Amino acid sequence: ACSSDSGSSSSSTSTTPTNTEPAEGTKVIKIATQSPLSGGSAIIGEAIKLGAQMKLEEEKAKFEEMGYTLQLEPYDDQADPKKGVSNANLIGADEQIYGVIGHYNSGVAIPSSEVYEKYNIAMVSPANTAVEVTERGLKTVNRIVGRDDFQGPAGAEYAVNELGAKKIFVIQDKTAYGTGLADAFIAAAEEAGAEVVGYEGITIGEKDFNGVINQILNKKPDLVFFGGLYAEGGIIIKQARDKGIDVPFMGGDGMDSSGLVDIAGEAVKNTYITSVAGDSTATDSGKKFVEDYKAKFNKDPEGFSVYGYDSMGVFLTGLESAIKANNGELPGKDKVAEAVRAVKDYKGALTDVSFDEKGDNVNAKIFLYKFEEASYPPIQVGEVSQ
Amino acid sequence: MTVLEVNNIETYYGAIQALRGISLHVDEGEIVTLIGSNGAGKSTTLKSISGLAKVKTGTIQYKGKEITNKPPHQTTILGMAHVPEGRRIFSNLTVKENLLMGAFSVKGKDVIQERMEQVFTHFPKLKERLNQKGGTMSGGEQQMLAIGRALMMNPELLMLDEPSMGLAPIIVEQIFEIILHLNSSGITILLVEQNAYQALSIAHRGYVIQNGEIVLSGKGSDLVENDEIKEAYLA
Amino acid sequence: MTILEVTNITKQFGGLTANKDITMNVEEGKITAVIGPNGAGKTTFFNMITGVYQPTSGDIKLDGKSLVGLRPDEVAKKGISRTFQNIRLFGEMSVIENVLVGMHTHLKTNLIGILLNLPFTKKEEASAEKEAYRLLEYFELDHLLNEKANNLSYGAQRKLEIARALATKPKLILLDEPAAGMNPKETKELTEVIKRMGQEFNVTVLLIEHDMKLVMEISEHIVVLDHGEKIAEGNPEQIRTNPKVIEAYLGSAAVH
Amino acid sequence: MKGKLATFFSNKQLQVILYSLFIIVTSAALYFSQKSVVSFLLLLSSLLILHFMNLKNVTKWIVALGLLFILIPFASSGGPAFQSYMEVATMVGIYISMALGLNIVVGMAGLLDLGFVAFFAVGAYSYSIFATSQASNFMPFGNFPLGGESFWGFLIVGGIMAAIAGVLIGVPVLRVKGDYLAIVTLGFGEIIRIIFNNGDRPINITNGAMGIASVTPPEIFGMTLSFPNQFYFVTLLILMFTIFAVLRMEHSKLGRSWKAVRENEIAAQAMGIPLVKTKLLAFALGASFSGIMGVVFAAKQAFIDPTSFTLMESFTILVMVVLGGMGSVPGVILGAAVVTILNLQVLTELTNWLNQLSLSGVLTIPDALSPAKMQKFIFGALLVAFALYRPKGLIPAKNKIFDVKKLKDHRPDHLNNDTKENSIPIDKVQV
Amino acid sequence: MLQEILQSLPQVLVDGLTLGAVYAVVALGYTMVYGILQLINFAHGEVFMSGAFIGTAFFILIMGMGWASAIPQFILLIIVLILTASITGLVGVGLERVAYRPLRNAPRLIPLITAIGISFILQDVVRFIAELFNGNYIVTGPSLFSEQITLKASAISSIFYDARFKTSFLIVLGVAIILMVALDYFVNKTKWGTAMRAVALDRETASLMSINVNKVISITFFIGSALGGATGVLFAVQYGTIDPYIGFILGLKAFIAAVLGGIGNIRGAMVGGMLLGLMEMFASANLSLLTGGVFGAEYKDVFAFAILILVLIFKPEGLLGKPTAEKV
Ligand SMILES: Nc1ncnc2c1ncn2[C@@H]1O[C@H](COP(=O)(O)OP(=O)(O)OP(=O)(O)O)[C@@H](O)[C@H]1O
Ligand SMILES: Nc1ncnc2c1ncn2[C@@H]1O[C@H](COP(=O)(O)OP(=O)(O)OP(=O)(O)O)[C@@H](O)[C@H]1O
Ligand SMILES: CC(C)C[C@H](N)C(=O)O
Ligand SMILES: [Mg+2]
Ligand SMILES: [Mg+2]
Repeated sequence: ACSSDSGSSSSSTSTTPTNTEPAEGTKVIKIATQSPLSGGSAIIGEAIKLGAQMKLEEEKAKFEEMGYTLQLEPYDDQADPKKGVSNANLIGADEQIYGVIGHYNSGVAIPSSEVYEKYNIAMVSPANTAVEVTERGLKTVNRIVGRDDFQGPAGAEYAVNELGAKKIFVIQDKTAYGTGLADAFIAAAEEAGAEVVGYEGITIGEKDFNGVINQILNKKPDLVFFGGLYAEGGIIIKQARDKGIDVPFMGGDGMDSSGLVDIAGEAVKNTYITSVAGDSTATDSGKKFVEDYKAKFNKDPEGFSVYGYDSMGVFLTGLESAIKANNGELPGKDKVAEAVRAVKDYKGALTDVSFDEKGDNVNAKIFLYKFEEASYPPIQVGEVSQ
Repeated sequence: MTVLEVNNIETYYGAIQALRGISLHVDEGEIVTLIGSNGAGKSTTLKSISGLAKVKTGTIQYKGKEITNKPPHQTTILGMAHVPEGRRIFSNLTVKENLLMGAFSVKGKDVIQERMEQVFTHFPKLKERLNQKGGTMSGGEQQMLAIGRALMMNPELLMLDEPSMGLAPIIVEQIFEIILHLNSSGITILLVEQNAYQALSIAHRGYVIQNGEIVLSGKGSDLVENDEIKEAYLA
Repeated sequence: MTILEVTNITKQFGGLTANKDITMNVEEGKITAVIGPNGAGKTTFFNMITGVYQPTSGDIKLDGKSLVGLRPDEVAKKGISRTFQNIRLFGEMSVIENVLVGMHTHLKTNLIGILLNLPFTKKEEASAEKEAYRLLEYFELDHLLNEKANNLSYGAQRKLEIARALATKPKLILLDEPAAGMNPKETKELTEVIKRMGQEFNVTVLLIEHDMKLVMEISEHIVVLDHGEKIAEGNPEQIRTNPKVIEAYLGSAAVH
Repeated sequence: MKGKLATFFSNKQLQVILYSLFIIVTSAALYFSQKSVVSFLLLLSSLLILHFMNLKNVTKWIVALGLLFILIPFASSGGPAFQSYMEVATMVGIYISMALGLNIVVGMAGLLDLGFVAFFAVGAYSYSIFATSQASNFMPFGNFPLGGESFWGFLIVGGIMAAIAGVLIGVPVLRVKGDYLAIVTLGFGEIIRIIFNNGDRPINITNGAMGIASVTPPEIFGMTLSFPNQFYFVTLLILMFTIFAVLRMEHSKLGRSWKAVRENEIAAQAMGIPLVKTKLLAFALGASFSGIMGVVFAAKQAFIDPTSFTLMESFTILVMVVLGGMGSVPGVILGAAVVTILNLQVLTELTNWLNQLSLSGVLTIPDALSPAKMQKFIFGALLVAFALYRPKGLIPAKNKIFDVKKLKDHRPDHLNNDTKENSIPIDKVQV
Repeated sequence: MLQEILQSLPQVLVDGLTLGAVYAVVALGYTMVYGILQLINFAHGEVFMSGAFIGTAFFILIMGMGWASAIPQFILLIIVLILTASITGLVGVGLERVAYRPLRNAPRLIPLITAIGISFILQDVVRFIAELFNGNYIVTGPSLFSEQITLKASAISSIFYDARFKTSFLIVLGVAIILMVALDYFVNKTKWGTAMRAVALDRETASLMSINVNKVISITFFIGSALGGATGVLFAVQYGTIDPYIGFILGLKAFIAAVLGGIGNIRGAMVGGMLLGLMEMFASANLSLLTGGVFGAEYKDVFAFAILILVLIFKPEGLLGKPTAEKV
């Protein structure tokens, strides 16, 4: 059943091999997403996919006019590097895939992008903040979000200067993301004059963090920073509040999810997060995005939905300019990747994008939010540009 | 009256055929013995009757009732008890719990108590050891417990598979006495034995199994004298 | 000449004394039997000789060298082999493989030889296979060589266990109830094998058995245990008529 | 009818002709199509068919090697999917080798090990640490990263490191038996992973959860290996060595000792087999296969972090062994191939295909049931189906069949005419 | 340092006992099935997880009905516990039918494969259902029994700080202890319990005692899975947030607890569970202190595993397990 054209079965109109001119109809261009669609972080993986899907469908008509059919090919990387790499090889092998929107986890993005690089497939990351992602100098790798060495200090400065934190307790989830962010935060916080009174790791997937929370009780810090995801972050906040810890909590983009409020409930009050994702409703285009998203998928967008959307937008902009530069013909993948890297001043629903020579977005901002109520999204209290 | 009637049964273990058409019957009040060399199919015959082994062809009737291929918990409830080869007592249960398991299908505390007392009349030793773990008892005691456990079902037919195996001569003697005693108290007995001489000498009738087939049958006293049997089994 | 010398061994399991202060000798080339009621401590006695259990006190010497403290595999290498009361074959392995395992102590090849399939390894393996086959022939198990040990009938399994034990080329072989579950005819044949085996394989036999016919016929020396203690010792005639033994063990079987 | 068919197919010449035809058709299909997972799988399955064919062993090996080294890479190179086939094939090779290693421990020696992936991790980290600048954090001398040529040496180093880890774990563990052993090995596996995950403090050895990136790719004769088809050949060579070694061991003194220990420890000991030494050897050898492949894996991925070495991974390898048939070398090979291909290729393609159907509106499926996230579900269902369908494994283990003729024929002449020989008498006794 | 450890000790004990009680009851399910079939039911963690979801669904459903708000919380809990336990019990029985019974004579490890398969299936089925109804598979139930209680440990001695906990802690602990005691009584003192032990020891012989072995095994699975499901409910009440992946880690920990206590032994499961919970809590609260910050809370599992391994090396049959020394 799953025959040779498993991926392109809907292209029953264009059964001819792609490298020759299609006799009639249009030529298929596929864009893959890679994100965890199953397992613990599937909510956001799915949000990225849906955001990307939405943008692709919006742009479909335009490309149709140019003679191309856009198609989304979602891959489930299961937050597993092996799976990500093997998917990447499948993606690389597909002549029709010109770009990848993904990943969610830096630990998966790093090895997978080694493969994209070999096939000259442009990757635009909506979420990966680890420094290493772009620091390796790969020409195909881009991201529209800020880096941990930008996000961490932004949070630290706010914590020390605005919230007046002197003693900070740091927890992280012992993943690549959590470690990277926490370390960046600590370095900046210590520089700014705060003392780190405790630094502990937790195990992802568990639900009882009272052991570490008891340490917080003993250390009596005036701020707790958590480097990790909302699933654990929410529980830590809730359990800490239950124990009477009422100092502010702070976290990074991993906590930027409606799930945080679902989990922590009222306890989420007095929590600050830094995020690479801005408030979608801050701009008109963002508001429109939120409405359209709700209408289309019948659920609220996550913080990263709009980044999936904008990443796809950036890629398609690059693709379009590559095609135009090639007189309406589809150029090679390397040319598309070059064009994506060359994108300047792209106006997304939420963020502007211009890539520097490493593929980092020079317009990436870090936003600071505070949960004053138990509702999502939180209130923006600050914004830091590079 | 015929208590047990086995008609031409064939039993397989996977591809291995263990029984090749066994027919036998046991009448009320009899001691019938099954003898034969290793691997002849004696245990398999008993297992087929109680339902531990699946019969491929042939039929088995117990007191006129068809019981072919009924699972053991259904055959034993009809009043037949099977004391398996190697005693197989529940090693981690106490003597008392072992006996209670024998009475699993029996309703009524008094009935159970009464039966237990009866068992103690045959095996007074068990009464002294009520709370000892079955597994820590000596071989002979275990054999007594295994028989006692079967008696808790108050069986009409008692099937014993090599009750003398691995026991000291003095105990073997006791076991055979007990069998006779049980028989005289009205229990019909189907006895599988390697100890052919002793088995035949207490049995009313006997069957000789070879390679899954009955090759000889007759009165116990005749079989002991039979030259073929002497040659093949008694030496 | 004494091959095995047991002096004052005692074995306790918690509060229970399974063997108490037993002293005995096994003479080279003779067949010695250990008898006694169920639970008297016979198997425990074997287990101490073969290193499965360590004696609580006392000493065991093979050819004058103490075995105490050695692991079972070390004891096996010193030349003692055994069978088990409840058969312990390598059930999923074939009959001939069972015997081949018995020969392992005499195979000298090593990992390198095996990986490179060196000529030496090949030759050694081939000759071991032939020797194993001859042992199977001796016990009339040759037609079953590729059969799984588990699929053998009880009697055949008993014989295979003895064949496997002999494959280690022991000086002393310990048989724990070899005739259990055999009918009188089979027992008689087994008796013959044990007798001949002693001479032809040049091995001393020490056995446990409840079948008095067998014991009385082949033993040159009998030791009787009861409640862990040695209550008698002597030749078959002395044992048969010993009132203590009759009372504790033989019962009226003594008459036969 | 069935009988006729059977005789028809048992005709040897016919078999060979049909088989060749099969190979030609599938490889042509693979070569000329853009991308055809089906023909790729069919071509791979020719190896399985070969296993069941009625040919001499030597012939089978020659055909198999031809297929693996020449035909399969060549036939898949026809289309753009070449590298993805090679990637899958490489992963299959890596997993087969690991599964064969675990098969020694679990299948042959009967020691249930739930922490096996730890050895894979040890191999992978051995190379990664030295093939990046990571090593300079704690090595006072030397110039890191080491060059790509060091990869070859590290294959051995990785194997030895893993073997050492195997022994270190084995020594305390061997007192424990059965399922208790399973839990203890699981514990050790987790301990090793947690240590790697936190090995960035106090001294940064493993770079902790951040993982080690930009691992130097292997180099040979000045050529850098980085594409899956290159790793395919590296993996294949190692795999051939592994299979060869495992087969040698299986029917030797060593393999028999393991099986004897598995079947009955007490009897094995009574036959003079030292338990501890035998078990440790199983641990060490099994681990070393895994460690070697760990090195290959690290080099292929160019990035490793502890998430590749989780407990689930150990379970997966165990599933390969059990599903294939514990103790059965061909079974384990098949089990590892089936599970890996399912996971990395078939399920992905299948769910992609279903997803395209639903995106293009052919199927309407609520978002919660989107096929894209069904991989684990389908995998689970397949596992259950396989186990129920073949409860003894896909290819159950078989004992070596000894040829009576060989055992008899070459007997020295003087023994044939009933002369008594001194070591073992050959005449029968009536028993 | 010692002072700091002592100060937080009451709180650590309370938290450890909570987690330990959850481990212990889940461990009971493993131990029962293992005891009778020598089978590690790796899908048990998923049964627990399903119980958490079913229970939460009931809570949401019942509390959504206006009139139900009049029911006292405690009664509500009992109703939900019984409903959920019955459903997961049946799930367990079905699981045994489909995935284990056909494999009873297969090699010992084969059921491991079906168990893993069933785990994946259950995880995804629950996830799909939760997503379908909730839009999100991470579910937070209504908050129950959340009044704070302070344990005045400082009144005992000024060394200690006070410990705080929610009423739900008492409920979890109380229900867990009741379940354990009831089960212990059932298995050791009743006819069916004895039959269960008999089946565990020797299935064939048990059937010769007129015991319907399949029925006994079904009952075992029912009870084990009902316990698992009930613990799921307790877990949801205590921790509030659940997702389809809670079963794996928790199930594994519970299994480890069962082994620590001596697998197959009911009291062992209780002791093992409590001990593991306490050890983990102690380690994550104090490891940093004890090692001067070199090893932190992230090593708590290493600590727990190290103790487990030590215990097993010195007592290979677990804390309360009886040595099954094979008679040679
Ligand atoms: N579980 C089994 N699997 C396969 N074959 C078996 C099984 N049990 C018995 N057999 C075979 O069936 C045949 C008959 O065995 P059975 O146990 O009935 O013999 P028996 O007469 O009781 O012998 P013994 O005196 O040794 O107990 C033998 O060939 C035996 O090998
Ligand atoms: N490992 C052990 N732990 C505790 N008690 C044991 C152990 N092994 C044997 N025993 C006890 O030691 C005593 C002697 O047992 P042993 O097996 O040596 O008897 P035996 O003479 O071989 O009896 P049989 O003739 O029935 O085989 C028995 O009471 C037995 O229960
Ligand atoms: C936690 C997530 C938002 C992803 C994270 N930024 C990463 O790079 O892994
Ligand atoms: Mg029998
Ligand atoms: Mg004995």
